[in-house]
Amino acid sequence: MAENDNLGNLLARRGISRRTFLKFCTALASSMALSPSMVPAMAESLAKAKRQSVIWLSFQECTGCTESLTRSSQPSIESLIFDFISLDYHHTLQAASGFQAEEAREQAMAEHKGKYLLIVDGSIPVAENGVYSTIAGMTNLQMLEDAAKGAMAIVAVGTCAAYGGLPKARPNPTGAVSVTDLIDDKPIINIPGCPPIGEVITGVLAHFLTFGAIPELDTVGRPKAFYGETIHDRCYRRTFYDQGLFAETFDDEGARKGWCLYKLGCKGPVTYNSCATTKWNQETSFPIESGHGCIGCSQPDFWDMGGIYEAVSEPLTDLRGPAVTAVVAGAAAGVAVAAMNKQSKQSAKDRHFKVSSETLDEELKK
Amino acid sequence: MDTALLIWAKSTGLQWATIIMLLGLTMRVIQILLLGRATDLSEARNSDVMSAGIKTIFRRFVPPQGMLQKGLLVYLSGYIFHIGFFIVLLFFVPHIQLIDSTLGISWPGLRSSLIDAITVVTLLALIVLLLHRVWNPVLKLLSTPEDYLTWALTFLPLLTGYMAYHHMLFEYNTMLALHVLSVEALMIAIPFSKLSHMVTLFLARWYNGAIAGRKGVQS
Amino acid sequence: MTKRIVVDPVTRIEGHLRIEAEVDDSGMIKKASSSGTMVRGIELILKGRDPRDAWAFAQRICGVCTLVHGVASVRSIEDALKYSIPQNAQLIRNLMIAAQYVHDHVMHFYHLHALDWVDVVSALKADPKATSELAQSISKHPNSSPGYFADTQKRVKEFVESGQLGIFANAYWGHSAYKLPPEANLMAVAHYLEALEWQRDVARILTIFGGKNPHPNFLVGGVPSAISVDVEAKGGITGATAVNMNGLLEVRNIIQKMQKFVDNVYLPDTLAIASFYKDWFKIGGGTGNYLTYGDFPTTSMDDIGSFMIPRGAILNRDLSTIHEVNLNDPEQIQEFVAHSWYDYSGGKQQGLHPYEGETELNYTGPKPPYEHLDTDASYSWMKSPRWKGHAMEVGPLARILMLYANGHEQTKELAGFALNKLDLPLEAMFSTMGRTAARTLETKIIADQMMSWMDQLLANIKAGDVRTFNEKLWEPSSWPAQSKGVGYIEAPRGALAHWAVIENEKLSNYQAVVPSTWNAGPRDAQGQPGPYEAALQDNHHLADVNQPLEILRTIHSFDPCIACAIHMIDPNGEEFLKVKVC
Amino acid sequence: MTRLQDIPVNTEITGLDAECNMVDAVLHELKQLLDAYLSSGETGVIDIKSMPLSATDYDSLKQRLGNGEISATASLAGDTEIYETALSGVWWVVHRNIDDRVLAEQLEVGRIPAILCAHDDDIRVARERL
Repeated sequence: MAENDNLGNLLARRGISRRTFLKFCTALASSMALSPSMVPAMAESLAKAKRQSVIWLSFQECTGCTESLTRSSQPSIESLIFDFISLDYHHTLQAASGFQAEEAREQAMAEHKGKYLLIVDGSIPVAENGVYSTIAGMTNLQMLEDAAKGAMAIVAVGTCAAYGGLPKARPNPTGAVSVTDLIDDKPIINIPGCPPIGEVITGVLAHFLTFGAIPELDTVGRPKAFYGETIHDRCYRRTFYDQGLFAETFDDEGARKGWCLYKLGCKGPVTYNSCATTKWNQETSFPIESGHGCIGCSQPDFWDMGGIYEAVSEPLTDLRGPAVTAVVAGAAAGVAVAAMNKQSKQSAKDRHFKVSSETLDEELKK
Repeated sequence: MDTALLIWAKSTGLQWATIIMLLGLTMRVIQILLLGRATDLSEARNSDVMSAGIKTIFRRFVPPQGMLQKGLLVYLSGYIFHIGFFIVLLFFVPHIQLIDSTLGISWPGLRSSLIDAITVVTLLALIVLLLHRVWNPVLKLLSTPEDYLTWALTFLPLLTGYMAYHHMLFEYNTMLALHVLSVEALMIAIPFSKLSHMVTLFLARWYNGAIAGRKGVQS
Repeated sequence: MTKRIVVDPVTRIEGHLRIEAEVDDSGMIKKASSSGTMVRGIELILKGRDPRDAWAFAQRICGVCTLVHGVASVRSIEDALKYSIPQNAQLIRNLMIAAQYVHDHVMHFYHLHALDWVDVVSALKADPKATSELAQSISKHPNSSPGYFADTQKRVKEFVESGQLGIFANAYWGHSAYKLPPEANLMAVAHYLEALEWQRDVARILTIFGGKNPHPNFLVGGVPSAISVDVEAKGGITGATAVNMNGLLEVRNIIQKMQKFVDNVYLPDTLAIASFYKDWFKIGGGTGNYLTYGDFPTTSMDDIGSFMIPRGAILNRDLSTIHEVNLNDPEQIQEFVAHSWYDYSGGKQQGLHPYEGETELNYTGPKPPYEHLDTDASYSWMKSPRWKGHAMEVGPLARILMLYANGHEQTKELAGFALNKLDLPLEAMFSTMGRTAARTLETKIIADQMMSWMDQLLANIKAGDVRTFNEKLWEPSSWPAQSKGVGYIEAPRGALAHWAVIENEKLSNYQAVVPSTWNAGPRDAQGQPGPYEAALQDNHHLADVNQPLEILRTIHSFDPCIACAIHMIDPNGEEFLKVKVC
Repeated sequence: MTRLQDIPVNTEITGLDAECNMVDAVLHELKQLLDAYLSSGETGVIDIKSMPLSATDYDSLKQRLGNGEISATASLAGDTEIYETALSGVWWVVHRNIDDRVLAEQLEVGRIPAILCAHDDDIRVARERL
C-alpha cells in the first residue's frame, strides 16, 4: 500500500482539507520568498509527492544543527518526520542503536538507491586518514563517500558541513574539510549557519520535495532565496548606519535606542543570511535585535574573519609592529643608498683627476 | 572563496602593502634629506628661514591667479578630486574605525549618504582630468604610461568602494576585497611613482620657501 | 563463557559513543567499556585568540546544552580579570541558564530517553478512551480527551502502515523489558509530539535575551541585550531591542508555560512511567560520590553563600556530611591519566590541577580498526577527573542530593512526595531510575524559581536600573599582563568549569573539565571506576543480548554529551576515547 | 464592474511623505494585476509579508485600500481572515496559525480568493461520505 500512497491521500485520511494544505503551502512559499503565484501548482505537486527517504549523517558537529531543526515551525519537525520525509537514519533522533541503526542506514541506501536525499552536518576530518572521527568503525570520510554514491543530492547543513566551520578554524588541528571539498559528482546544497535557522533548513527541504530539484544557488552553494542579501541590507537598524548613529558600548544610549552595532564588531555587512527577515525561533528576535552584533556565522571561514568585537573595516593583523620595522628598515636602507650614492659620486669625481702640463709631458715622453 | 579573498586582503595583503609603502617612503625621504644642499656662503637677508619654508608649504595650496583663469575646469577638478579623496578617506566611519584600531585616534565621521555623494563628485573630477589629459594634445604628448597608471590606481579605490557600497558587479564581500586590494595597490605604488608627492611635496615646498626666504623674497 | 556485545553507535545522545560489554551466560554484564570517537581540537583553536571571543568558540563544544560552555567561558574571563557584572546581567543569565535546564531536561526525557521505556508500536493497541481516563487520573493537562489520543493513534497508525518507519525503524519494539500498558505508551507518544511543539515555543526565552537558539549570544562583562523599555523615540526606535516591554511580558508568559508543562505533563509522566519500572530503582547506582560546584547566585558569583544550588561533595552516599569544595585548590580537583593515552612529565601516576594541565599524547592502544582494547593498560582519550582522589558523579542526582542534604524545603517536600507515591525509600534515588527522577524534580524546582528572578528584574527596571553591561574592563589595554581564572556553571548534565590563562591580551591556555568527563572518565591509578563504569557494573541483566536495551537505559539516564567530553583533546594523535567499564 | 479609471488612487497622504514609496509601489502593482485580470481573467497575488513595509507603510496601505462588502474567516489549523477591500476584486488575506501568529499575508486579485474554493479532491471525499 506504500506504493501508490502520496501526501495528498495521507492528509485526506487524516481529515486535513486541501484548503488547509493550500494555506500551508502559501506560508511555505512566503517564507521561501517564492512568487505567490506558484503556490497552487506547488500545492498540487506536493500533494502528489511521496515521502522522501532521507539519510542524515553527523560528523564533526555539536548537534546544534539538529537542535535548530527541531525549532522549525514552518514546516515543523513533527510534520516533516511524519508527513514529508522518511528520516531513515539520524543519530540524535532515531530509536534504534548499534548494529540495528547501521542496518537501517544500509537498508535505506539499498532500497532507495539513486533516490534518497543525503544530509550531512559537521565537517569531515581528513588528517591522519580520518581517524579523528569514526562511527561504527568507519571513518567519516569512508561513510560519506559510501553514502554519497547512491544519493540523489546532498544537503550540507551548517557551516561545518558547508565550509569546514569551527573545526577548520586556524590552525585546523584535525584537517577538517567541507562536503564540497570531497564530493564533486553530486548536486550539493549548502545551508550554512552556526546553526542555520530551523525554518531555512526545512524550507530548503520542502523546496526540494516540491520541485524535485535544487533551488538557485549563489557562488558558494547557498540557496539565493535565503542567502541572497546581507544581514546589513535588511537590518532594521540600517537607517542608523546611514545616519552615522552608532552604539559605542553594549549599554549606552545608542545600544538602548537600537543604533547600529557596526563599531561593536557587527559582521552584518559581510554576512549573507536571512536572520534580519526570517528571524529566529518563530520570528521572536535575531542577534542584532537582542543587542549583539552578527558574528558572520553563515560565511566561509568566519571564525578567522576578525575578532567578534572588531569592526568589519579593522585589519586582521597587527600593523603597528610591521610598520615600525618597515620605517626602521626604510631609514637604514635610505642611509645605505645615500652613502652608496655619495661613494659613487666621489669615485666619479676621482676619475676626473686633474692633468697638469708636467704629467702630460711625462706621458708624452713615454 | 569570497571570504577567503577578503581575509587575505585584510591580513597578509594589508600587512605587506603597509610594509612596502612605509619602507619605500622612509627610504626616499631619508635619501632626500641626506642629499643635503650646497652651503650658501652669502649673507642671509632674512634669517627666519624656517617660517618662510613653512609659509610656502601652505601658500602653494592657493592657485596663482593667471593659471586659475586659464584652466578653470582642470584646476577645479584637481582641487575637488584631492579634497574629495581625503574627505572620503578620513571621514567615512568604517575608515575612521580602521584608523582608530591601528593608531588609537578617532574623530566624528560624516553620514554615509554624504560620503556617497562626495565619492561620485570625486570620481567625476577624476574623469574630467583624464579626459583633459587625452583631449589636450600637448598634455597627451607629455603623458607617460606612469601617468595613466597612477590615475587608475587613484581612481580604482574610489570606484571599488562605491561599487561595494552599492552591491554592484560582485557580491559585497568580493567587491570589498577588491576595494581593499585596490587600496593596497595604491599604497605599494606611492613610494615608487609620482604619487610620492603625497609626502615629498612638503619637503620640496619647504626647500623652495626656505631658499627664497633667505633671499628675502616670497615664493 | 562470556560473550562480547557491541553497541555502536549509541543513538539518542549528543555525539558519538560506542559501548562494548561482556556478559555471562545468564545475561549479566560482567565487563563493559564505552568509547567516544570524535574530536575537533577546540582547545588548540582557542589559543592566541581574544579572551572576549572565547565564549563563542567554547559554546560550539555542544549545541544541545547550547549555552553552558558560553556561560562558563565568560565567567572564567571575568574571574581572571576581577570583572564584576551588573545585577540585571546576573538575573538575565540566571533566567537563561534556568530556561536551558527546563528545555533540555524535557527534551532529554521525551526525545532521547523515553523510547527506552516506551514502546511506540504497542501504543497502536491502546484504547483511546482508557488512555484518556489514565491521563485524566494523573494530571489536569487539558489535552486528554479520547479524541485527542485517537488522533495521535491514527497518526502513528498511518505512519506505521506506510511502511516507512523513518526514525522509529529497527528499534527494540516488542522487547520483553518494555513494561508499560498500551495506554501508557500511547499517552507517552502523544506527549513526545506535544513536547516537540512545546520546546520550540519555550526556547524563545533564549532568543529574546540571546538573539537566537541554539547558540545564543553572551558577553564578557554582562549581557549583550540592552533593555529598551521607556526609551524615547527621538533619534531611535521605541522598544528598539528585543528586551522591550513586549519581550519581557513574553518571558513571563513562557515561564508560566514552562511551569504548566512541567507540573501537568513532565512530572506526572515521570512518576507514571517510574511506577511501572520500580525494579530500576535498584539498578545502576553509581560511585555513591556526588559533586556540585553550585550556581544561580542571587548577588554575584563571588558570593557562594547566595547560590540557589549549593556547592559541596557527598561521599559514600552519606548525606549527613557535606564536604567543602575549592576549585582553585591544586590538591582538590585533579586529572589523572593512568588509564588514558597521555603522559605527564611527572609520570603517569601523578594528578594535575587544570591550571597545570598537560596534554602530552601517547597513544598505546591497538591500531584501528580493532576488536578489543587492552583495559589493563591505557584505554581512553578521556582523562579521569577526581576530587580529592574520589571518582564523583555530577548532574541532576548530585544536585538533588546536595539540596536535600542542605535541607532545601521544596526538595525535601518533592522528593518525599515522589518517593511516598512510589512507596520507595530514599536509597532508591541511588539508581538509574533515581537519576531520571532527580532530573524531573530539579526541573520543577528551577522552573518554580524562575519567576522570582523575573520579578526582581522587572522591579529593578521599574526602579530605573537598566544597566546590563559593565564597560570598565572591556578594553584589553586595561588588563594585567598576566591573569588566570576559573568559570563554572551547574550545567544540566552536571558541574562544568573552564580554566583560562590570559597573557598579553590573548589566551595562552584554556582547559575545560566537563560533566560527561566526570561521569564517563576511565579508571584512575587506584583502579577506581568512573560513574558510568560503576553504574553499568551494578546489577545489569540483559534479557536479550542482541537487543541490549538495559545498557541504553542506564547510559541515557546520565544524558551523555560526548562532544562535550572530548571537545578538548589535543588531537595530534589518533582520536579514540575509550572508557572501560569494570 | 469597476473601471480602471474609476479606482480612486489618491496620492496625497499627509504626514507620511517619507514612507509612501512602498505603498505607491504596491498600489501600482495592484493596478497592473487588475489590468491583467480584466484583459485575460488571470488572477494575481502580492505577498505583503515578505515586503519591507514599515509599520506606517502597512497602516497607510490598509487605510488606502479600505474595507469592502465581504469578510470571511476560515478555520484552517488556525484562522485565516479574508475581506474584500474597498476595491472590488482586491482581497486582503491573512493566514494565522493556532498560536495566532501571522504565517502569510497577501493581497489577492480576482473574483474570489483561491483559499475559499473547495478542492475537487475534497468534494470527492464528501461524495464518498454521503
